[in-house]
Amino acid sequence: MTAAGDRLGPTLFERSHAGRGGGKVPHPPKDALARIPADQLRADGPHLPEVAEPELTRHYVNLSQLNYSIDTGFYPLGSCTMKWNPKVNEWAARLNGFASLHPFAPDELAQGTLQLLWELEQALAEIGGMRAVTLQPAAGAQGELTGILMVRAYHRSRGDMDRTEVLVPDSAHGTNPATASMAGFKTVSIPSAPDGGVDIAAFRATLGPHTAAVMITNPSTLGLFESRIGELLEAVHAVGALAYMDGANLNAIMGRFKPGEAGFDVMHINVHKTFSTPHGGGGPGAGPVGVGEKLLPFLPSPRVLREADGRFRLERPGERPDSIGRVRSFVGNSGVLVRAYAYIRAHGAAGLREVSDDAVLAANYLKSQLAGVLDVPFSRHCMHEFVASGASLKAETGIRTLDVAKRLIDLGYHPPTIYFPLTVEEALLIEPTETESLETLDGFVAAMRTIVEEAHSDPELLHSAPHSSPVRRLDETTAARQPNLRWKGMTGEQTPCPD
Amino acid sequence: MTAAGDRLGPTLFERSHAGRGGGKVPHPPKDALARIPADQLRADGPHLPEVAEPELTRHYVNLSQLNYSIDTGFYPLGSCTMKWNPKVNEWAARLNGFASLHPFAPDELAQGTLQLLWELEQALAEIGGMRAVTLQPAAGAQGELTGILMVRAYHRSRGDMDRTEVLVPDSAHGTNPATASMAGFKTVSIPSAPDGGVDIAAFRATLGPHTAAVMITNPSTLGLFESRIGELLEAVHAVGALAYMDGANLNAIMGRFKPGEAGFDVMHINVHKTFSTPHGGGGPGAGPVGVGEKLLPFLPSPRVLREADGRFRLERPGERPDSIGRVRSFVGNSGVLVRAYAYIRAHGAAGLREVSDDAVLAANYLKSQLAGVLDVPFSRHCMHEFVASGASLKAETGIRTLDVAKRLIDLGYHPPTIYFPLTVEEALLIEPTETESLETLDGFVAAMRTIVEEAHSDPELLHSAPHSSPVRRLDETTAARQPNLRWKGMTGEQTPCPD
Amino acid sequence: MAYGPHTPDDRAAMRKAIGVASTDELFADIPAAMRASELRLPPPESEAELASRLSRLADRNRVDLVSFLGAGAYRHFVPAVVDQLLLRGEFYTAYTPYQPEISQGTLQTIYEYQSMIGELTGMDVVSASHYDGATAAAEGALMTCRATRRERVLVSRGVHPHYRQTLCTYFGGADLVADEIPLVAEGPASGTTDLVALERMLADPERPVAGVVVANPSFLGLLEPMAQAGRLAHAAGALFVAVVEPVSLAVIASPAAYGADIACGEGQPLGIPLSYGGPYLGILACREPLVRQIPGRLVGMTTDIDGRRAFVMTLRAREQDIRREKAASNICTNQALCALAASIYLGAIGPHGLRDVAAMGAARAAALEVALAEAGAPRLHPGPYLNEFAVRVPDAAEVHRRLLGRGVLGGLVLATVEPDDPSLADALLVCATEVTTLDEIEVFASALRDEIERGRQLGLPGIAEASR
Amino acid sequence: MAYGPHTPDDRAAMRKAIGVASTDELFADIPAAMRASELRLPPPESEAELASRLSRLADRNRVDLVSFLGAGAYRHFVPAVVDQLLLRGEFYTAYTPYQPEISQGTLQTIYEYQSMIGELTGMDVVSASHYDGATAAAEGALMTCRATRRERVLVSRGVHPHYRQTLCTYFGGADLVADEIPLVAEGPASGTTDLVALERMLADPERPVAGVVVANPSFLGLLEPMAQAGRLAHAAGALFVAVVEPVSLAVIASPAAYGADIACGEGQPLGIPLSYGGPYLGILACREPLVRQIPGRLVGMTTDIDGRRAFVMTLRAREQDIRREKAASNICTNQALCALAASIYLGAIGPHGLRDVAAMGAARAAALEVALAEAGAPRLHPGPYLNEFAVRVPDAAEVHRRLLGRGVLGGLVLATVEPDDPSLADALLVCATEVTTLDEIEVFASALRDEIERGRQLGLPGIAEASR
Ligand SMILES: Cc1ncc(COP(=O)(O)O)c(C=O)c1O
Ligand SMILES: Cc1ncc(COP(=O)(O)O)c(C=O)c1O
Repeated sequence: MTAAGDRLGPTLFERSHAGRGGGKVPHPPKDALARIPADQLRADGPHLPEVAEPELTRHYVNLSQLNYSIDTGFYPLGSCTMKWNPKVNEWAARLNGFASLHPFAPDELAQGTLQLLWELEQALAEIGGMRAVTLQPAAGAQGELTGILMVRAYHRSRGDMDRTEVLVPDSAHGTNPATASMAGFKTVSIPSAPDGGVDIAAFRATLGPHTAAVMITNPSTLGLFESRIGELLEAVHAVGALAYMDGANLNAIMGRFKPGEAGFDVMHINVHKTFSTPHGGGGPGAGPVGVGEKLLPFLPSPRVLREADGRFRLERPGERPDSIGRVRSFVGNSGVLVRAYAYIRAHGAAGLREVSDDAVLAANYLKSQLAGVLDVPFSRHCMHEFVASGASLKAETGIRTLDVAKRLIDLGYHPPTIYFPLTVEEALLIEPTETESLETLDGFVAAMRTIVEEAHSDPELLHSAPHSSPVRRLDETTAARQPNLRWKGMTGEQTPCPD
Repeated sequence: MTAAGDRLGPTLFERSHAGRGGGKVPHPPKDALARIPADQLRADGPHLPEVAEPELTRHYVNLSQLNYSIDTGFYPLGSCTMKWNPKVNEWAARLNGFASLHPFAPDELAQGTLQLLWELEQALAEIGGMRAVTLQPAAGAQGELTGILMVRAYHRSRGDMDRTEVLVPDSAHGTNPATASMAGFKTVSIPSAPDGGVDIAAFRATLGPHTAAVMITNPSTLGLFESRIGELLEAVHAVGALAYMDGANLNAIMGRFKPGEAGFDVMHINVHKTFSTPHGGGGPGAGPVGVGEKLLPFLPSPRVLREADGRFRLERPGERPDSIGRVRSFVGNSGVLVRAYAYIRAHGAAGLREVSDDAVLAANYLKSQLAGVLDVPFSRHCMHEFVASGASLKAETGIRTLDVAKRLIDLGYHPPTIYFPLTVEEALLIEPTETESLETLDGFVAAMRTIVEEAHSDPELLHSAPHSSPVRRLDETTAARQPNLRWKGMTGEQTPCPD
Repeated sequence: MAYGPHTPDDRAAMRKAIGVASTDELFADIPAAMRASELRLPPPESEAELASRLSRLADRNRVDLVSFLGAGAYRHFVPAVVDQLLLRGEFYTAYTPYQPEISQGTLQTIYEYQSMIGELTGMDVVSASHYDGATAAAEGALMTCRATRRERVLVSRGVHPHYRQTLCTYFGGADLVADEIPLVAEGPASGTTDLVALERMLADPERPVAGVVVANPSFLGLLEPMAQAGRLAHAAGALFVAVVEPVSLAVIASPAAYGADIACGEGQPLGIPLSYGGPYLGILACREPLVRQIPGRLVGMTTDIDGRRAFVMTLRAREQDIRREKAASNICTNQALCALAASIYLGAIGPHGLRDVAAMGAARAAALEVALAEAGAPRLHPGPYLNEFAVRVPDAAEVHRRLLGRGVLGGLVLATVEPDDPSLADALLVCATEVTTLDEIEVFASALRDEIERGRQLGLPGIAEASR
Repeated sequence: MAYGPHTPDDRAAMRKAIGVASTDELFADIPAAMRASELRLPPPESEAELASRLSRLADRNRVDLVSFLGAGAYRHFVPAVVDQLLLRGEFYTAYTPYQPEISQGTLQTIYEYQSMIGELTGMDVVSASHYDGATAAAEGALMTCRATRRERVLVSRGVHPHYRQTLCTYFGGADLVADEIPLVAEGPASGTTDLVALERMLADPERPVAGVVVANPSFLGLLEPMAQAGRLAHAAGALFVAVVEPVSLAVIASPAAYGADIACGEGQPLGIPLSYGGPYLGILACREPLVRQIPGRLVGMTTDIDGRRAFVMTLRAREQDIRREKAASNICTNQALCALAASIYLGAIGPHGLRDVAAMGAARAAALEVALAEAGAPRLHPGPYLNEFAVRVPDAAEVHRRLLGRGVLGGLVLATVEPDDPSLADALLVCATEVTTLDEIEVFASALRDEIERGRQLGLPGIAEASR
């Protein structure tokens, strides 16, 4: 089907045919539900697809081939750190001892995972220069919420009830302001200086007794290290506020900069960025949060503890009364954390530092090669990613960044992040990561050159790109105006199970 | 790379770059080889590709997507039984207890696998109506060799030294005559009757005191059950020859016909056909051989034995002196046999009978639907496959079966087996198997109809097909005249491929 | 580096092109005073060494006990096809499908996931996934506040304690109120949500209620009076949020059937491994009028410029990357791969298979009830249940601990998660599913009988109390 | 049916279209007297039941012992990427690539396999795979007869006994002769192929020799005088066949270097699991002039009509489907997926990694030699070895059996496979690879010391003899 011919297929619902499938589990006795009151029972359905295993498999195998992925090509999606996802990690997370462990297993049955989680906490604390780490948050955004809720608890614990504002640079990721809102704060946006850093004067002017925290992404979403970070942190602490670091860009600075050492009070880490756990088409990840001394009492519960005798256990409910409580069920996305642990052990200190060095080297290399091709608004060395802009190209040819991105698809590349950060016109945020070869980077530059030439010579080709993908540009307006969000009704008739 | 853009890529050798890769195993001490005489050591190389894991993975993931496979579509390759390969079987064969068991493990450590093999032998003997089964042969062809070598040993054991001929119908698979030669026999070809069966008169005329065995494929490679089988077997045995059954087509007759019961003395079974073990792009499979009473003493060694106390063991060397010996190392393709066992247990007797019934039903259905579209030389009911012919089409339009096959590729189907069996002009041997849905079969018929229409309306489209596959028709002549059978030298320079 | 391609030559070439003599120069922006202290971590390991370390750690976990533990995470048989398809790199190494032209695989599978959960719950709109059942419940409760512009929800104490705690954390942050609806203390309805209390709580005119949250089955395994609770909520202008367990929905009335506005729950039972608590799958679904309140991604069907059917993320104006501080939630990364696992599981097992799973669990649980009662551990509540229930066991914690030594994981000691509820002081929450065998039930029951007997002979305090 | 899609309605529709009232009618060609008796097999099982049965069977195998067993099949670390790529359905559910336009994945990987094995062996032509080392050796020997039109090969007794036995079976069938070259009995070369005997055997003018087959390392682990053996063979107009172990070729001289015409061997060590003997990988390779003699599939590089590079099966006129009784062999299905495993393994581990694997095995084996000698089990032969060697152990079979009880699989009792060779009567063949740890060596050595000591005290017959 896919090696040739049309590559799109019907939905699983359209493939359904009443009576197909089955054979997976034994049949229960007929009266299994007789003891349950009739009004509690389901009257009809559910009308789920009925397909046999061959058709099911083909459905998903063929669908998978419609995806672009790290496993098939270069995916320089800025801010997302689409690095290699090592195969041994997938193997590890599936080990029966890890995968079949119940989250309520008594501690004595869970020593392997508890040890792994504890060691991972130590390693992340060391990398971040933090006092302690919680692995509970399920993703970066939840890490942010956890961190900001701790900030809130900290101020309240000191009777400091008037801190209602969280300061966020205008280049920040959308989760930062959204988090501040969820934690009951007002977001105050702080502008960027022309060099891409925070505008210090504006920043100082905004800071005050109402400031609960500042959320800083460092390196920033422009891929720049905040060189005035010392000044910033001093000013924050001077007004009694706390400094939150969005560590989504940690991949640039391992072994080079430890946020906790530098003075950050709290940070989150995206293991699905820096520590190679797969993005899964949108998730799952995990968003561990590191804290300094001040926030230690407020960490969510339960923590993983090591006893004097070397055994590990989970905190019991209520054991640490100042905790902000739970942010989710159980201890965290353990299956994801196994992968992060494996990644850290595979690298060690020298390896992680090399990861960051190579990520930064690759980004600067790509930037240097693209400098003559597109606008590169910030000329100083970037960290693991950099912003390019199609502003001049648009002015000259009418070709927008969107068109460039779509044309890249035809040339075999996943486009970079586009139109983010919001502070740069026609932005492309490009993050090559450390796991892409020089040949791959050069191939990407050549493709960009080709596209810029095409923008002059054959703009229509770009307006209508992509041409070679399984589908072409989509009608997003209709999708939003008349949303069709689920299939209703099956194509076949429903009849009882055949086997 | 693959969701869009060019889909071909460089070889792994071209992707190689000195110094890449590594990190898989620890380094040995420097002097590890010091004790080995210098003249025994390798001077240089091997010059194997050096690639990092990301590039390696992309290489194979992208290559895989160039393949057509059962997991992606309908693969009606006659004589090959391209049925569904159940996923649980892949899981089972990888269970550590099976996968990590050393073939020289003492019997007491291998009870699980020995029990499985023993039970599988019983099940195959029951299905084939045979007295005993050896699982040793690695494939169908090796099963044939094993069987014919037993025939040879049988005659010799009786002092019957003059039986130098093996009779093989002209429609037989190529392995039959090739096997006869390898076992030191002369192949005598017997012609087919107009109804597709063996020409009895010609057959009787060929039989004689020089006949060691007759190799019969039943159902034949024409997909027809040999209705005169009783007569044939009687005649064979009357001259003191043995009857070999090529059981590659067993998928048609499970629960309907047991070759051993009917009088066959020996048969092989292709587990990679009837019992769903994957074809693997050419292998591995396994070719168990069943024998009746007469050949029991000659079975290859070692056999799997069950002791009185219920424990299992392997025969020791020399324990059964009449054995033809080994046909390979160790006991067989155990990892493949786990899958066959799983398949048989999943189905039970009723399920296997249903498999055959459904395979035959699907083939007859497809035949009935194609009857008006192509020539269908044999009108009687077929078994699990049937022969169609493009003879009329060729006469009318000049379109050959090859063109039809290539055009099917464009329409999303794997072509049937073509130009086999050799006895039918412009043959297509079509085997849908029991695991393809009615919709799939109907889709295939519609595609065939389309092609036949195109043969009249737009023959050039067919001559030049396929058009949508990753590559188009190949220059096979140059491939054979100036064979390039391996890459020599590494490049590291070539970067035709962007990923 | 373990996985990277760069050789020293490659690095030199890049430095040259950039025009720096050393990589250190690229980090010049880091103020000298702030450069990191040495990174102290264990040395790197080759894959062979790492694999053996990880195997040893995994082996330190004990997953070989006969287990009756559920309590929000359930053992089920997962067909082999599920994991083999999940291992396809094209799925698991893709990002959020921002470029729909080369993400139709992910997009169509999400649309199908939404459709399947839509079938199970009867809801119109299903988010592309949340972190887990607890956060999905919290987000569901927050939706009711946004939709009604009220600031208080009522949460049944029958909701999983982790969900209640998570909801409290989220509500505390947002300066909203979550009050607990008590459970009936005695009689035939004991252990289920107290409808009288609910009605009273809803009646307070000073503190209007945005939503009522009830779980079915409840944390204690009981089937709840969902229809009545929903009617009470609606009568007070509140929305009704049902916390559901998806496998049960094959046989138990759907949220739509009893009038829920929002359905949420934990999707782990749909083919996702236990993995010590995650990654799991937060199910969140709602009726059509609430579509603009639902947080998380939504995928819709549309066409491309050639008119071919295609799928795309839609109604994005609810999301943080578009709306920033005004977004419905801060959620960004979700649990998409777990949603894919659930879809494949549902596709593999089919509707009849799912019913078999649910009904077999119910049948095994009934056998378990009988066996445990005979062993001296009767049910704690009389009402109907599906496949999980609480039993009274004298000195439960000690007995539970001793059972471990006999190879039995005898469910959950309820006091460890609900330490403040005296009614649950000597109780175990036990569960059976389709993978529970009659042999295992026998092993559990006979070990339990021995241990209860042993405790009685020792005259342990718990036992003394129970025998009063 | 377990996996099929057909419902009763589907079947009825098909019957109707065909025009039969029942499926039985389709089987009318089976003579009534020959219809099968009832099929007696265990009842069908759902996947859940089947999976638990298979798990139990797998668990009955004991793979947890500390193992020093090699003897033709070797434990190695296999990077995770190998199996994950092998699980791609597009590879393992495809057939032989008869339609090259939609089989470029399989074809290119085979070409690359041929190229990699070409690098390791130094040979020009590599078949796309044979069943295993034994059949590859037999086919290699048969090639020499076809190429030279002679009917006799000489096979060193240092070749794996299973290979020798298989070769005999094949040669017996083809009415060809295979004679055994003895091993040197004493002195520094003891255990290696007896070159004097070889020279003598080659000299018989009545019985010209087609090929000489020698293994390096030999079955006993010894490095053989390959160059000399090859020269002797060539001097007599015979071809020289080297049986090789592919991992060793990372560090040991290649067949091309010592002048072999044909190289064959077992590819299992290249990333293929032990799986109780198969599926493995028969390596068969030759120099260019023999290309038309080599059996099995060959893939070549070519172009398509658009000039794009592509791969295709070639020189098919050697094969059974074209040449039938005149084919080079009857081989059809081969071990393609195992060849793919080997390619991915080699790609993952790389040339340096492969050298590390071989050298680490050598280092561990040296440590093992010392430890076993100290424990009372000295080497049987003095010559150089790579990572496998024989040791003399009094009452080897009994000691070996007792070691199992102590969790040690102490290699192979040589007498079980070579019962007729008195020089191997009290000997174990032991092996170390890169996965053998120093701890494991210590465990083996100390257990062995105890058992030898124990035997000595009991004065067992074997011991008495040895201490004479
Ligand atoms: C800078 C930054 N902060 C926060 C986040 C949120 O992390 P997550 O998606 O894991 O919730 C992201 C992820 O895209 C990010 O790039
Ligand atoms: C009729 C028939 N006989 C024998 C064989 C040979 O089996 P194998 O390929 O397993 O050697 C085949 C396989 O193609 C076949 O179709």
